[in-house]
Amino acid sequence: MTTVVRDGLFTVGDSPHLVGGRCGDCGRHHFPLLGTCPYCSSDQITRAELSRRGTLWGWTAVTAPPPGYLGDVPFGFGVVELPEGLRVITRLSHPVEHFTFGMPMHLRIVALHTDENGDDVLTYEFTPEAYDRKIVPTGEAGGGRA
Amino acid sequence: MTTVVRDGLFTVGDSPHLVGGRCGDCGRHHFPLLGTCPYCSSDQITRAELSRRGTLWGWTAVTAPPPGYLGDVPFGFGVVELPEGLRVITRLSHPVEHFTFGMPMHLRIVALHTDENGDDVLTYEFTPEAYDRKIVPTGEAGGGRA
Amino acid sequence: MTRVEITGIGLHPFGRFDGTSVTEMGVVAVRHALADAGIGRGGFQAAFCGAVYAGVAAGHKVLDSMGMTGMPIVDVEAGCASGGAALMLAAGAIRAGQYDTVLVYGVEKMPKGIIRSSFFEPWREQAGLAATPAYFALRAQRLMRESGVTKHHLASVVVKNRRNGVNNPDAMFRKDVTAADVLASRVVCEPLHLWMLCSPNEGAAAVVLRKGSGGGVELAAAALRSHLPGSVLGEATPMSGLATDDITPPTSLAARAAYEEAGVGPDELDVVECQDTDAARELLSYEELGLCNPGDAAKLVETGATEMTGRLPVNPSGGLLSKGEPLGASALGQVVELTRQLRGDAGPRQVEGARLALSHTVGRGANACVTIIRR
Amino acid sequence: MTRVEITGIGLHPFGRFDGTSVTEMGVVAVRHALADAGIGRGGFQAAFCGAVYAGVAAGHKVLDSMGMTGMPIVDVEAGCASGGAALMLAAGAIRAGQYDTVLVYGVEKMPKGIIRSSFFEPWREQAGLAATPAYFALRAQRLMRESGVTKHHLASVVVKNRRNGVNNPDAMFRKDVTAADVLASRVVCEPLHLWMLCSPNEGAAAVVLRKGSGGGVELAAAALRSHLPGSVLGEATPMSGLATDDITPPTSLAARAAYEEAGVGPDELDVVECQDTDAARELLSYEELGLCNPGDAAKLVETGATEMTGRLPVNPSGGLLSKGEPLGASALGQVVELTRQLRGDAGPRQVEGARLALSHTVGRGANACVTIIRR
Ligand SMILES: [Zn+2]
Ligand SMILES: [Zn+2]
Repeated sequence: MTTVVRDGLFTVGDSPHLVGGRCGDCGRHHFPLLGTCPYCSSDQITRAELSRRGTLWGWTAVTAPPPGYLGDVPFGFGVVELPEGLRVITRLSHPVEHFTFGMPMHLRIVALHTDENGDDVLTYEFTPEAYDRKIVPTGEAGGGRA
Repeated sequence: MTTVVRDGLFTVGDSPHLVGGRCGDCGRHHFPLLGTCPYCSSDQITRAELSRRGTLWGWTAVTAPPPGYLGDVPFGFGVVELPEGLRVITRLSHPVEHFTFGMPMHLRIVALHTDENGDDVLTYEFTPEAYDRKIVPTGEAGGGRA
Repeated sequence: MTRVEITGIGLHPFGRFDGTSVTEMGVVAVRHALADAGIGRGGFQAAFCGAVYAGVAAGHKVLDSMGMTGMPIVDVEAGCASGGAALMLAAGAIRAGQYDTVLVYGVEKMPKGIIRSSFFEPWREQAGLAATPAYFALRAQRLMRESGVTKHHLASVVVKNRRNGVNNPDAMFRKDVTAADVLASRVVCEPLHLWMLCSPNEGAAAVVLRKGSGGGVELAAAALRSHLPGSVLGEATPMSGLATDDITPPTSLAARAAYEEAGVGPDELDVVECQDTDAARELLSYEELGLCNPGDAAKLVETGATEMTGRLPVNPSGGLLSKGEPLGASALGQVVELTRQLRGDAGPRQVEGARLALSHTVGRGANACVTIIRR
Repeated sequence: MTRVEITGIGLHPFGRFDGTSVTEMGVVAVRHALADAGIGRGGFQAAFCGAVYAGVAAGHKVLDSMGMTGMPIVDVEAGCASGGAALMLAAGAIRAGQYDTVLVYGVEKMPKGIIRSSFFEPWREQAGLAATPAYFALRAQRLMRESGVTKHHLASVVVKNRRNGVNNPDAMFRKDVTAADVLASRVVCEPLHLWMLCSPNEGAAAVVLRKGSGGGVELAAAALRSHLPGSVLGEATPMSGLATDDITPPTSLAARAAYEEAGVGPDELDVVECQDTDAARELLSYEELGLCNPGDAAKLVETGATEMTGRLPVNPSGGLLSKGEPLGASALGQVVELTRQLRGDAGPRQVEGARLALSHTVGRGANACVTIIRR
């Protein structure tokens, strides 16, 4: 059995999507879906399934468990830019040493940890197009330029 | 073995006392002992063992455990006025139904509960002169005038 | 002096809203207040938010989720008087010429049950002395002794406020009760029964203040004061105090400052919203606010003066006894109610012809805030 | 406009003080500030206290334990800018004619380790997205990309601030470090190493403001601003933002307002204290405050301009990297340092002839505060 980290954040299945909103007044997108546009205050919001593909805008690796997090470390963390004109904070697949600015990325749904009922808790992450469906080795993170 | 709810609040033994402070500038007393006079801001404070005897100024009974309290309920709660010109918030012996305004009271040291080391945790309370060293029945509280 | 006007009011009902975040409640109140003022994004230059237990950046999250940030946003805490403190600061900033229009709001989502806060040191908790209702009970007992108040007077305050609350769709409790019902409810701390105590709960309220051009409802005074040293049963709940009854309580300090600022006296008031954390607190407020002489609270309530039909209705909204108390929002909730009263928009709980109104909150800190509005 | 002067300053050292309560630290700072201003009880008419994690009534407890209550006391929260917000409100109230003298103080006793706060929603915590240092790291990575900053530039900021901190007896860390030491410290989130991050800690700071008569140190500006909507890596840390780099950050908004209020420009400054939560944050502040052109932070640091021997020393106190960051107190700690600098009382870390100074904090909310003082 599986459960999701929060209802309504994303769709699951073969072709998962993040679920955001599109503002009927200013036309801009946001994520997660809100009742009010976070850029112009309009309440003319329609649900929008966001593009599965985007480009890498920034990345690092989290090496110690943040507050409230029960999964493994290290894990990738960064920002992916979507064609809707949106930058999204996201987990990234790890390792991150071959990441580059503007690298094509795509969405996948992954298990965070197992909850008290034995269910896998699912969340979203982005992974380089090249990595998908491959088993990748774990290793040290390296997001900056030394 | 015993321990105290806070060091320096009271002396123990046959003739226990609350430990307060006397201000060298305004001459007023306070409890517990502080480094600064809570009435005039002076730091000319000397430790003062307060009178064991006072009079009852107000009382009620606490019927549900307050936050962080591990002892039994109900218990008496009120204010005793000391000859030093001080009113002190205090636990009172229970029951409270025969309490009257101005009733003579005196200090005693009692056990609150047993801590994780098996030690009795001691605190102070006031009890009517007449009640001391007697076993008193428990019963319903009654502090107000109906 | 610059005239400060209330040009918008908004409320999220007070109650329990399990699926709703404190931010979402704030958005509802702010949205209504801005719409009422006829302004949107860019229509205000600063924002002050009263919040006590809502966590860091409580006020910011509300405006952030509305896409309305950019201006100064300050979260303000002064216990039960937080909203009043925010109002005072906003009015001061307008008078200083810093801003023309300021959004003031308050939000709260109180934990259920007795509030565990850092207010009491650990040893006081362990000794059972963090018993908030016991302090209220002792204060009630002393008032009964000094002002001839009986449990029946206390019950009658509850009956009055709950009856008023029936007509307030934003209140948490909207059922008439009888004095017998009140006295039959469980004793929490003698002399206070359960129904004599208000419920900490959830809600939000918002007010838009503007540099005035005349007309409309004026914020004539907003005064905040803390307690003077030495009172053992003051809202500061120290562990000891002086053996004297001559220490002026913070409510009286704030009331005097507010009457002076507004240039009015208590006998000119048409309607009052006051702090009824417990029934005795309302009666004590009558005396501390100068609505009656010291010692005459019981007499005032016996005359029926503070009923809806009396000469000075108190808590037409139903008070905290009907609405519950969302700390950061409650003071502004009173101002929203009184603005409705002065606009003649209070529907079935309208105090006819109300032109001068006073609101009052007091609590932890200790802090008391008194606000006077008029048209 | 009314001139507002800083007539008293006081500090409790920043660090870890296990046996000392947050209230006791506040008392030390307030006592020093009042003594410095030559006033006592009754010498100030209002008090504003910056506090983030110190719990309800944090400011009240300080004055309560000194027997100094009675006036309005307001606790103010605006994240890292809390003390700056308190200063802004106090100055506004003096300019509005509400008070002649106001006590402003900040207190904090941060929990050790990563701060668990209500800032993030539960699902974000569960998904590992409440990783505060990761946001700092991404911000650093983008600065490196856009401004030619390298890890060596980051290390040199740490070396500079730690060297300055050696001369500050109120700082938590007082040992010189080398760039090699910094780069050898553990990677927290690439590109940030442990020693490039400041430590949340404990402390208190206090400032007395007075309606000015000329002379002394003037508070020329205190501006608070929140973030504009849309920036994904702004201190508000939303879950998404717009794909644009054109959103003005809150620090720039506050800086522009402060320069305008004071009637000065960044090229006239003699000394700066700025937010160095992490080493990259200091470099970003150079650009956002206008100390250099956008993209030139690396160049500015290479010239040595911000060293003690340079043309514009930044963080002569050692910055947060040496002092640690007690949120409610840190902004006022900067103002205390800069007042010492302008008085010529900064001892071995004195910036010679300093007459115009700027302080800057930014953080959760998001909020940024910029203060300008001069003599
Ligand atoms: Zn929009
Ligand atoms: Zn004294």
